[in-house]
Formats: sequence, C-alpha cells, structure tokens
Amino acid sequence: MSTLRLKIENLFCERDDRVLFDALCFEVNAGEVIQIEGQNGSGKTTLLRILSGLSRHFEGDIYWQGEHLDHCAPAYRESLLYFGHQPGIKAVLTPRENLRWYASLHPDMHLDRLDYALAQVGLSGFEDVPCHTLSAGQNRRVSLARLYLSQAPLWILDEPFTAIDKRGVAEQEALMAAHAEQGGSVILTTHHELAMGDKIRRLNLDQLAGTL
Amino acid sequence: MSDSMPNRPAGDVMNTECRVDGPFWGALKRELLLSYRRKSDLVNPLIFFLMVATLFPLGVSPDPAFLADVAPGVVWVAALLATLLSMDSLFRSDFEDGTLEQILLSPQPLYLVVLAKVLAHWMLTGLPLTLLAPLLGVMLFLPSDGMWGLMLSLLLGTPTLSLVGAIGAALTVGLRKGGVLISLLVLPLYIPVLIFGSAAVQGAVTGLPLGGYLALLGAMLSFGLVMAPLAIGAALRISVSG
Amino acid sequence: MNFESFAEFIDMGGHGLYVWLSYGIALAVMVINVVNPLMHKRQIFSEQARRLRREKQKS
Amino acid sequence: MAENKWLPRWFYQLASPRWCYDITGKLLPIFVILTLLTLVTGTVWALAFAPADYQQGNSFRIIYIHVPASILAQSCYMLMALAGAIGLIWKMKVADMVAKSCAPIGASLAILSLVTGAIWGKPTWGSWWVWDARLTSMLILLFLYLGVIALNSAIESERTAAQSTAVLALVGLVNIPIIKYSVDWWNTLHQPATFTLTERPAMPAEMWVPLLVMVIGFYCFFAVVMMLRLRNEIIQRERRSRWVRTLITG
Repeated sequence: MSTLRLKIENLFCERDDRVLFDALCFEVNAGEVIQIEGQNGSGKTTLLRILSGLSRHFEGDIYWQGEHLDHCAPAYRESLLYFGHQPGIKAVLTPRENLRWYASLHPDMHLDRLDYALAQVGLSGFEDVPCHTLSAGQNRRVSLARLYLSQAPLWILDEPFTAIDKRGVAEQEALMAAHAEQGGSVILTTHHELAMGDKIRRLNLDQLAGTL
Repeated sequence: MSDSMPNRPAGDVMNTECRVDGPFWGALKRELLLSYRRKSDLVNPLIFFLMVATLFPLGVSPDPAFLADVAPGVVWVAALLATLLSMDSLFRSDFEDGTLEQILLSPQPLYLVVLAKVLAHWMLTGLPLTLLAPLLGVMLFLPSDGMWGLMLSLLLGTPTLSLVGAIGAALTVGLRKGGVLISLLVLPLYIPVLIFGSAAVQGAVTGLPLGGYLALLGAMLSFGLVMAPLAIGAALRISVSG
Repeated sequence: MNFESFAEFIDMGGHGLYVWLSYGIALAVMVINVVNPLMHKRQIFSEQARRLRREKQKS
Repeated sequence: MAENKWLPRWFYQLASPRWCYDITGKLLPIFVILTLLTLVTGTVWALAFAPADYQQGNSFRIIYIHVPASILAQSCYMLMALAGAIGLIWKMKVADMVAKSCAPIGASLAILSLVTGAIWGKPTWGSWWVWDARLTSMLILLFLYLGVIALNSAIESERTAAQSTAVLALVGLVNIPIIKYSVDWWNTLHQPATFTLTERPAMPAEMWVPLLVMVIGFYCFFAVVMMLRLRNEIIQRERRSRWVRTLITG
C-alpha cells in the first residue's frame, strides 16, 4: 500500500505582479500533519485554495494518489475536508441544520454522531439555536464539528483556530493527531504554537520563495 | 476513523433524524428554510412587482382601453424586473459566508445543487408572481379572457427567467457592484421570453390559439433546464477561483 | 460614372446629407478603431519603460 | 538567481504569444495594404459608379457601409465566443486575448450598423428609427457586446475576467438564434413589412460586386484592428518576460 497522498509538482502562482511561489514541490503522505508557514501575504491561503481545487490560477501539476487532479476531481472532493477563511455557516440556520446540510453535500458523513460532535466542540445545548446568536468562535466551532463527522482522509484547514479559545485549540489538536495516527493527512495554517511540535512537518513559504 | 466513538446515539432512536438528503433535496430544503427565516426577502419582489405595475396608469394614462392594450406587456416587464431584483442575492450570501466554497468542493454533482437553488428561487419569486398576476391584470383592465394566458405564460416563462438570471448572478458573484451589472448582462437575454410571453397574453385576449406561444416558452424552458445549470456551474467555479 | 457633375455627385439626388453622413461616420469609426490601439500601444511602451527604469534604479 | 530558476518554464509557455506577436508583425503591413486597396476601390465604386436604386435613389448607397458593418458585427461576436471557448477549454492565453480584443471592435461596428441604418431610415421610411427586425436584433447584439465589455472591465483579475466573459459570450452565442427568431417573429406580428432595408429580391451585379468588395474590405480592416489590439494585449500580459523587456528597452 502506498502511503503517498498528495504530490505537488512545480507549482507556480503569481498574484498582482508578484510571484507567490515558484517551482514549489512537496508531497503529503498518509499520517502526516503539515503546517504551512509564512508572513502575511506569502500566499498561505492561496496555496490551500489551490490544493483544495478552488483556485485554478496556477501552473504546475497536482496528483492525488498518483492521478492528476484534473482527472479525478470528484474522487478527490470525496476525500477532502476543507475549512476555509469563512466558516461556511448560515447565520439563520441552527448548528444542527447547518451540519445536516453538509451531510447532504458529503453523503459519507456520520450524521448519527451529530450530537456527539457538537458536544465535543462545546456546543451541547446550542444545537437548535440560530447561529447568528452564537459568537464568532462558536460559529467556527460549528464548522469544526465536521472534523468529528467526516470520513475524509485529507483535511485542509485554513486558520482553524482563529477565535477559538485555548482549551478548544488543544482538543482540536488532539483530534488532528488522532486523525494522523489513523492514517489521515492534515494540511493547515495557523498562528498558534502547536503543542504536537515534533510530529508536524513545517513548510515555510518565505524560505521557498526566497523573500526572507 | 475508528467506530469506537463514545456517546454514539442508538441508531433506531435517531433513525429519521439520520436520513441524509440527496444533494438536490438537501439544497432545496435549505433554500426554502432560509427564506422562511428571512420572510422580508420573500415579499420584497412581490411588492416591487405591484408598484411597477402601478406606475403605468400614473405615468401614462388611467384610460381603461389604453391600459388593457398595454397590460400584457406591462405585467411581463414588471415580472421580469422583479425576478431580476431578487437575482443578485441568489449566490451572494453563500459566497460571503463561505458556503459556496463548500458547495463547489462537494463530491455531489454541482448541476443538481445549482438546479435546486434555481428551483427554490423560482418557487419564491416566479411562482408567487404568477399567482399575483391576475390582481395586476384586474388593476390594468386586462380582459378576463386574457387571465389564463397571463398565468400560463408566466408559469412557463418565469422559470426560464430564473435560470438565465442565475447565470448572470453566478458571473458577478465575486464583484462588489454586481447588482447593476447583472441587469446589463441578463436583460438582453430575457427578450425572447418577454416577446413570446406577452404575445401569449395578447393572443389570449384576442381569442387566438395559445398553443404555439406556450410551446415556444416550454421549449425555451426545457432548453434552459438542460443548458443553464452547466453555465451556472462553470461561472461559479470561475468566480470563486478568482 | 453615374453623375454628370461634381455638384450632382455631392447632392446625391437630394439624399446627399444622408449618404455623406453615413460615409463620414463610417470613416470616423474606422479611424477611431485604428488610432485607439496605436495610442494604447504608445502608452504601454512608455509605462513599461518607466517601470523597467525604476526597477533598474532599485537594484 | 531566482529568475534563472524559472526561466525555462516561462520560456516554454511564452513561446506561443511571442510567436503570435512576431507573425502578426509580419502580417500587419500586408493587411493594411489589402484594406486600403479594397476599401478605396469599394468606396469609389459604391459612391460614383454603382447604379442608384430605382425606388430609394442614391440613399441606397448607404448599403455599402451598413451591410458590411452588420455582417462583421455578427461574425465578430462569433469569433469572440469561439475564441473564448478555446481559451476556456484549452487554457490558451492567445485565445483569451483575441476574445478580449473582439468586444470593442464588434461593439463599434454594431453602433456603425445602427447609425447607418437610422440614417438610411430617414429618407426611406421618413423617420430616424423604425423597429425593423434587423435593426432591433442589431440593437440587442450591441447590448450583448456592452454586457461583455462591462463584465470584462468589472473583474480585476485578467484570467477570471477572460473566463467569465467567455462564459457570457457563449451564453449569448447560444441565445443569438433564439433572439433573432423571436424578433423576426415579433416584427411580422406587429408591422407587416412593406419593404425592409436589406432584403431585396435580386440585386444586379453592378450593385452586389462593389458590395462584395466592401465586405472583403471590412474583413481586412477588422483583421488589422484585431492584430493591433492583440499585439497590445500580448505586450501588456507578457510584460514581465524577457523578450518584451528587450523589445521595450530597444
């Protein structure tokens, strides 16, 4: 069994006349947690959007389990959980409704664990209140609850810990470590100092771009 | 992931709760629920529809004979503008809160999700407009023979308006000044629907057979149903990518 | 030749205004279409030249 | 140092725009000469030698501007949509640039067609504007062009703008036959055409040969303007590449 998941070859991307990254090559294997580092504006979010398949403004090749991303997009989306800048939560819907809608988009979600997941992110008792009554952090937690429901092996998380308190961060981090242990892969950006330290592979965009 | 999660609710208790909707029904239900929670968005196009139709007697002439003459066109133009008015928000709120990204990253066929969204939009604007149209017909002295033609033509024509408008909405979703732009892009494309729609009403008033017009409107609708979601999906991927 | 004299040619059988107006506008549209990209080209060149000079000074 | 690292790929990708720039540079003078030749002969022929129409008299000579402009405005839209589709499917940069260059030319030709149609309408119908089927479809075509231009200028990212306008142009292309059919039909319903501007039973050769020359002239003219605009686009987008830099510094 190959443990290779995602292979990025010769990625080139420029934005507003500025080269963000060039000839960027790396691999993501099963059981790895990769943290993308870099200053503001170094292209962390752009990179994650490219990897998720949202942004197509790049040159180069991305392979998912040996197959070019252009040819296996549906399969790739099935194995991907993406957490973007916006949490993707409808303010007028309740956490339960929001997550149920996610399940209609990702049919392999464990919807039966919904209450458990919401309890894990500290939202038990808030299952049926509209999300606009919740705080920003709680809204992001609703979206993070997907991590407990999903079966996707690859997680791409853009600043998942923004507006989340310390205890929440520790719990999410533990979840990521467990996910990696079970053979999943995580690619994330964060400004938090992560406790799992040595288990993480770091990828510094500043060094790669030679701007630092 | 392991199956040994604690606190796992017993399957039979939560059975109905756990049934996952397909992409089409999931999206449709969500849209309807969303607009149910924001009722004001629902009635605004209808009020607009009514107001535009009121402007004509005030602005041109309250003469019943004249109004009866222009009624088919006025009702159709008002319906067209009312549809356009609500079009801009179709994808915008999804774009702003990040749910559009999640839709695009779903393994489910985008075609179905988009179709569900457009269908929901039609159910919340086109359908009420159709039901409200006889009221406008009465206000504008449309002969009662024309009422059925009016309602049937709106019933077949407004879904096409929603489908075509959604293409414009998808193309402008990432832009701040999308509202005006969308009318500019979409209005020329609305012209055939307007022509055949108002002609159908006129035909009904004068007692001509309607079948031909309605068949043309139906043909445009079925063509739109097949092609428009593809264009909308492509436009959404492009807009979000930028 | 369809016309007896130059004056008749200009008059166009009473439709001179319309005919010459049309041809005049056509000429104007064509000239604008050609001049516009040429001006744009000059602008691009001077802009890029300035940018290159600026970059050279920096480095 | 960093520059050297990415030179090979840049070179590879730029090969096609650069080739395009060179080839248009060579073709441009030929087309300029062709345009001048055909347009000058066509105009002289049309104004002085072609016979006057027995019904419309000399105002008929407007046809030699109106018809080529209309034909070209329509083919220009088709070219724009096709180039857009090629850009979408094969991600060809040059196709995107062609599509972008098409819109303003096509819009100006549509305006020319409308204005000459209106001027022609005055002596023929007695009013500047008549809701004639052809004029109406041309007006809608102009609206489609304006929509494409507006969308293109509203989007900042060049690539997104190119792709979005390509989708819009394709949607418009699919709609053009529907619009044309509906307008034609609407026109016959509302005003039985006594006589239309451009449809005539049979044109004698003395009339249609200069018309053909003018149409060819307009196409050549379009090619010239297209190449001028395309070359600008290429320079604008490839401004960071080495060959454009040397081109500019001279």
